[in-house]
Amino acid sequence: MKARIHITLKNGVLDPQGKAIEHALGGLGFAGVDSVRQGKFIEMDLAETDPGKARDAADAMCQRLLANTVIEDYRIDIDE
Amino acid sequence: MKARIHITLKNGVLDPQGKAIEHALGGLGFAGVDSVRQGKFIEMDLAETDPGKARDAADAMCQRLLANTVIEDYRIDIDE
Amino acid sequence: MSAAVIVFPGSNCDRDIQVALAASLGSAPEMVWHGEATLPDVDLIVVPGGFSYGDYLRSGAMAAHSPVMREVVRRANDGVPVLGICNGFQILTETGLLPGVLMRNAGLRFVCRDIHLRVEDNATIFTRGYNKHQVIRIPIAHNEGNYFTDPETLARLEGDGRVAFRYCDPSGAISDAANPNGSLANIAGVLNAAGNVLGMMPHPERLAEAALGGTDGRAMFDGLAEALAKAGAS
Amino acid sequence: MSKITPEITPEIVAEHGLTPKEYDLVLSIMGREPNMTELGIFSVMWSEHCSYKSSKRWLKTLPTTADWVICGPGENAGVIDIGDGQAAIFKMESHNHPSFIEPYQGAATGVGGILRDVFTMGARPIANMNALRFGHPDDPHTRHLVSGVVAGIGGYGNCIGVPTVGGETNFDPSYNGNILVNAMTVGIADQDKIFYSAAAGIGNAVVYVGSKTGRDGIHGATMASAEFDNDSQDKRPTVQVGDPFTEKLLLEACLELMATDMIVAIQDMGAAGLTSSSVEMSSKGGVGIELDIDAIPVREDAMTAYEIMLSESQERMLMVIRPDSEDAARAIFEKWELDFAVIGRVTDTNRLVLTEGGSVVADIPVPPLVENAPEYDRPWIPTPPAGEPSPIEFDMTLVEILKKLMASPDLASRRWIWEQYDHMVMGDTVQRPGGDAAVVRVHGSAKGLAITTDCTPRYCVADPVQGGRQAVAEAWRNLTAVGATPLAITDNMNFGNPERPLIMGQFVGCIEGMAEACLALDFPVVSGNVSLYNETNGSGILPTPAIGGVGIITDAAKSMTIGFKNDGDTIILIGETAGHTGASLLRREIGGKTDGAPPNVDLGAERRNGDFVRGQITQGAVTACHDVSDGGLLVAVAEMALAGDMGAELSTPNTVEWLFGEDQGRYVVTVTDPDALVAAARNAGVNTMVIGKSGGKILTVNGGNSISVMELRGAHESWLPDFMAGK
Ligand SMILES: Nc1ncnc2c1ncn2[C@@H]1O[C@H](COP(=O)(O)OP(=O)(O)O)[C@@H](O)[C@H]1O
Ligand SMILES: [Mg+2]
Repeated sequence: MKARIHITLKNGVLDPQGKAIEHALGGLGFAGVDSVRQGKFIEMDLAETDPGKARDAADAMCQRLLANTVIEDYRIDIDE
Repeated sequence: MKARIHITLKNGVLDPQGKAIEHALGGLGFAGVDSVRQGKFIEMDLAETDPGKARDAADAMCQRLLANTVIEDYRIDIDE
Repeated sequence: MSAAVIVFPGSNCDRDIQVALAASLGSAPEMVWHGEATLPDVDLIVVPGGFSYGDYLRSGAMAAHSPVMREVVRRANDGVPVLGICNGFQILTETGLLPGVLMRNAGLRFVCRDIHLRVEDNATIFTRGYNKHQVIRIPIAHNEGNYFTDPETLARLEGDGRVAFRYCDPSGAISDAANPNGSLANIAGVLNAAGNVLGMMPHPERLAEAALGGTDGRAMFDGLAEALAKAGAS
Repeated sequence: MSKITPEITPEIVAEHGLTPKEYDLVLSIMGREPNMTELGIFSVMWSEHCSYKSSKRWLKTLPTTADWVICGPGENAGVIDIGDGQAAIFKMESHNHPSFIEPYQGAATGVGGILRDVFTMGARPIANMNALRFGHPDDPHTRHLVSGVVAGIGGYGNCIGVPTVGGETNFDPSYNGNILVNAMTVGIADQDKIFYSAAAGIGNAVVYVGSKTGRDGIHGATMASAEFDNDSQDKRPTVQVGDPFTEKLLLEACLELMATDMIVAIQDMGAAGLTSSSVEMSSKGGVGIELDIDAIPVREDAMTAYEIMLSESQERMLMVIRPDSEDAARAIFEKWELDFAVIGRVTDTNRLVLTEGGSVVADIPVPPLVENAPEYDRPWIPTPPAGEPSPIEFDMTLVEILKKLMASPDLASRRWIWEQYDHMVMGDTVQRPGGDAAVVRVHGSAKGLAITTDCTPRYCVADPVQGGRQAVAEAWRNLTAVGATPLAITDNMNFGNPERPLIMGQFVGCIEGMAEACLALDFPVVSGNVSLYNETNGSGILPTPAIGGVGIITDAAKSMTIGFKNDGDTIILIGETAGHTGASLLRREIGGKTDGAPPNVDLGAERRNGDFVRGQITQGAVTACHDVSDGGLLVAVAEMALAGDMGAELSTPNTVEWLFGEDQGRYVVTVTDPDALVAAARNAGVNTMVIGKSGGKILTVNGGNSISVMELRGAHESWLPDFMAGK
């Protein structure tokens, strides 16, 4: 099955890339753009066939490697 | 309204980061992990209130700035 | 007196720090491959700069899980001095030995240039070669050196005097203009609570020889050598 | 592309960039109709990029030998003797078209490619350089291209940990649709540990190492040989993505293996990947190679032999290893976590044979594939001589002119660029970017290599012969100015469509001028690269023969720098000044025109003046030195003032021509004992003129005109960052 993981900066953590994008969009003439935040999106195939176990595995991966929980939140979607 | 944009590498384009993550997960003892791909996830608030127009604006942003369409695909979700 | 330099796939300042340490310690440190599960019995461990695992995913994240890092953490907790430079600092934060994270530079570009640092505390084994509030010139070379931590941690770091270096202007003034990467409170280096682990973004090993344009980095290694010699003798 | 399509139509032949005549040659070599895979192999091997079919004839006229040349053009990179049993190995290569399409990845993979050319020969890379040409700053694409290219070069070089120590950057509208990204790498090896690409030993294993093969950049080599049109931005050919981390592993693994005696031959997979590497190894060795397509590590499903042979996936190498060394070699690559696969054998057939599923899917005789490659003597016409330069009009003071020039795109500080490059990693950078040449110490010794890249395209277009001469002479001068002895060059010949006689004439002229200068200055060409068809919609780039020069200095710590050092040092101009303003920056930036012939390069004077200056530096008689080039004398002095953060008081003939003319073969030095230097110069037949003294914080020209170093710095430093910030 497929795991789709979104890793985003926690609220309150400054996002220099998001800021830069917002600024650049303004420069390109896009008006009314606000609160741009950039995160990561990781997809993977898991051999696991049980959705619950797949989620647990993905969660462990996020905790141990994929996210830095000091500054990042993550969300996992399991797709059968 | 909110725009959520996923930017992913086109099929067939080398993803060194995905490859390295896959390798590292293997090293951490996570078995059965395959085809890891890393992309970007961008969220923003748009002042626009018409969903169609919001999507068009986001699409233009992707074309002009956010995505590198030579190697990346993107997907836009508009959230009211 | 002996030292070990940890080498990860993608480390690239390992030889530089080896040369600089050898000049001050009198003998070349041992290079230890990241896959080793054990460490030689050394007086100092250095986690060098570079791009371990290409800095892919997040700088330092993958290296922090290398087998040898478990041992580095154990030794650090036993009081062995550990110095992390640049990518080494990033790795030490990822292992949890040091608080905070190094985020993307506020300018979103890699920056390689000499900057000035104010030595905030010279009562550590790493900084005893300097005077308190001495201004030193040392290069930086990084893309992710933007130090960040939550307000409570910052307050604790400040309260306990664990900020080792701050970016400053040539006169020692701490200002936004002198901050090359957006670091919180201009922090360039922090210590652990026990004071035996230092992480810093600037590269003292790059200006430790007159032929390379400066020697302000040398004092750190000379000071370390002295401290370790004393510790060994006692 | 499907599996082997039996039918080769004229359209398919044309799509592969082969003319009907060239295809007839294929038929006669094969003695039958080729299949798709074979056609693909001919197509890339006979592309301009791989076969040098338009340029070969002229490249042969370049001087390539000297006592210190160990290996000239023909291998992956040139090799020169730098004493103590060591060699410097270097080359420059273009990644122009890919960088225009995808600036970050194009430039990054350009760096990766040139690094491999150097370490495949056994050298540890110690320095990178980059010669960049962008379109007009006002062109809407320019900012994006500068930003991506610079980030890409830094992204790759910084990660792999080789310092990027210098380069050059020009802006000109002729590059609007065709930017130039030329990357150079210099490495060091022991002379008895240099590796070549000639396969040998019938039965020896052919080994593939590095990254897996994907469908990247298929047809990259033919793309690099075709003109752009407006569609190309939409065609979006498969772009290669660089993986510097893997390259770092590949570098370390290769060097570790090279320390043993297991390698017979090694060749990186660059343009045209597995095809050109296997053909080259077999052709050089006079042997055949048989490859098993099924054994090649691939990253994608269902790749055909055609795709695998033409893929330009990065970070791969092909080797022939000694019998019985397979296990030990494999262990090294496994330690570095890289693919290692025995994919074939060396044979005695002189044929490249590919098998898949047990049957032969391609079988080509290598000698005719290589030796009978088309070679053209393209018609050419010389560039008509430029007339007398017209008068330039302006209403500005000398200092206003200086300030404007210092802030002009071609002269403004490149700090914004080089600060994105790690120029110090490896701990041996003695002179960082910003001087005349970078100086990098040979690790563990006192000696250093001086490295520079140079070319003045506006001279080359006005007079290709003079421009070719000047590019070589300026490289030689820059090395001299840091006190180094120039040894050899690599070149990157960037031109428009060679099928146009005027363009071909530019190429021929530049080569002629380069050859003269190389000969006169004992500065042979040891490697290089040609990039043609740099045209969009029929308008070509300025002829740009970028020169990468390497020199040696016995004590790197004593290399000379450009900054003023002491209050009261005497400033002396060395060389003759006539006030030549044809094709000068003054003319372009202040006069708004580009007419006139470029300055003459008197190679005798060049040599005499340079040898004199180097001698004085070596004797310790000089406190600062800078050559005079773009912008002329006053610009040179201003650059010395900025570098030293010290002003000067000048007293010279007070004409614009004198102060901003670009006469060649000149240097500005500062000394504490002017009489000694002037006397020594007289003995050497070298012209000198005392023009002032350094000191203070203000630059004053002939009494009246003055500007503070701070104000100059503001003008000089702000242009590029402001431009990049969209200001
Ligand atoms: N302009 C040139 N001047 C001198 N030698 C050249 C020039 N262009 C190419 N060469 C030489 O021709 C050989 C083939 O070059 P190239 O195909 O670019 O090498 P690679 O296959 O390593 O990419 C090299 O040895 C190179 O040094
Ligand atoms: Mg090559």
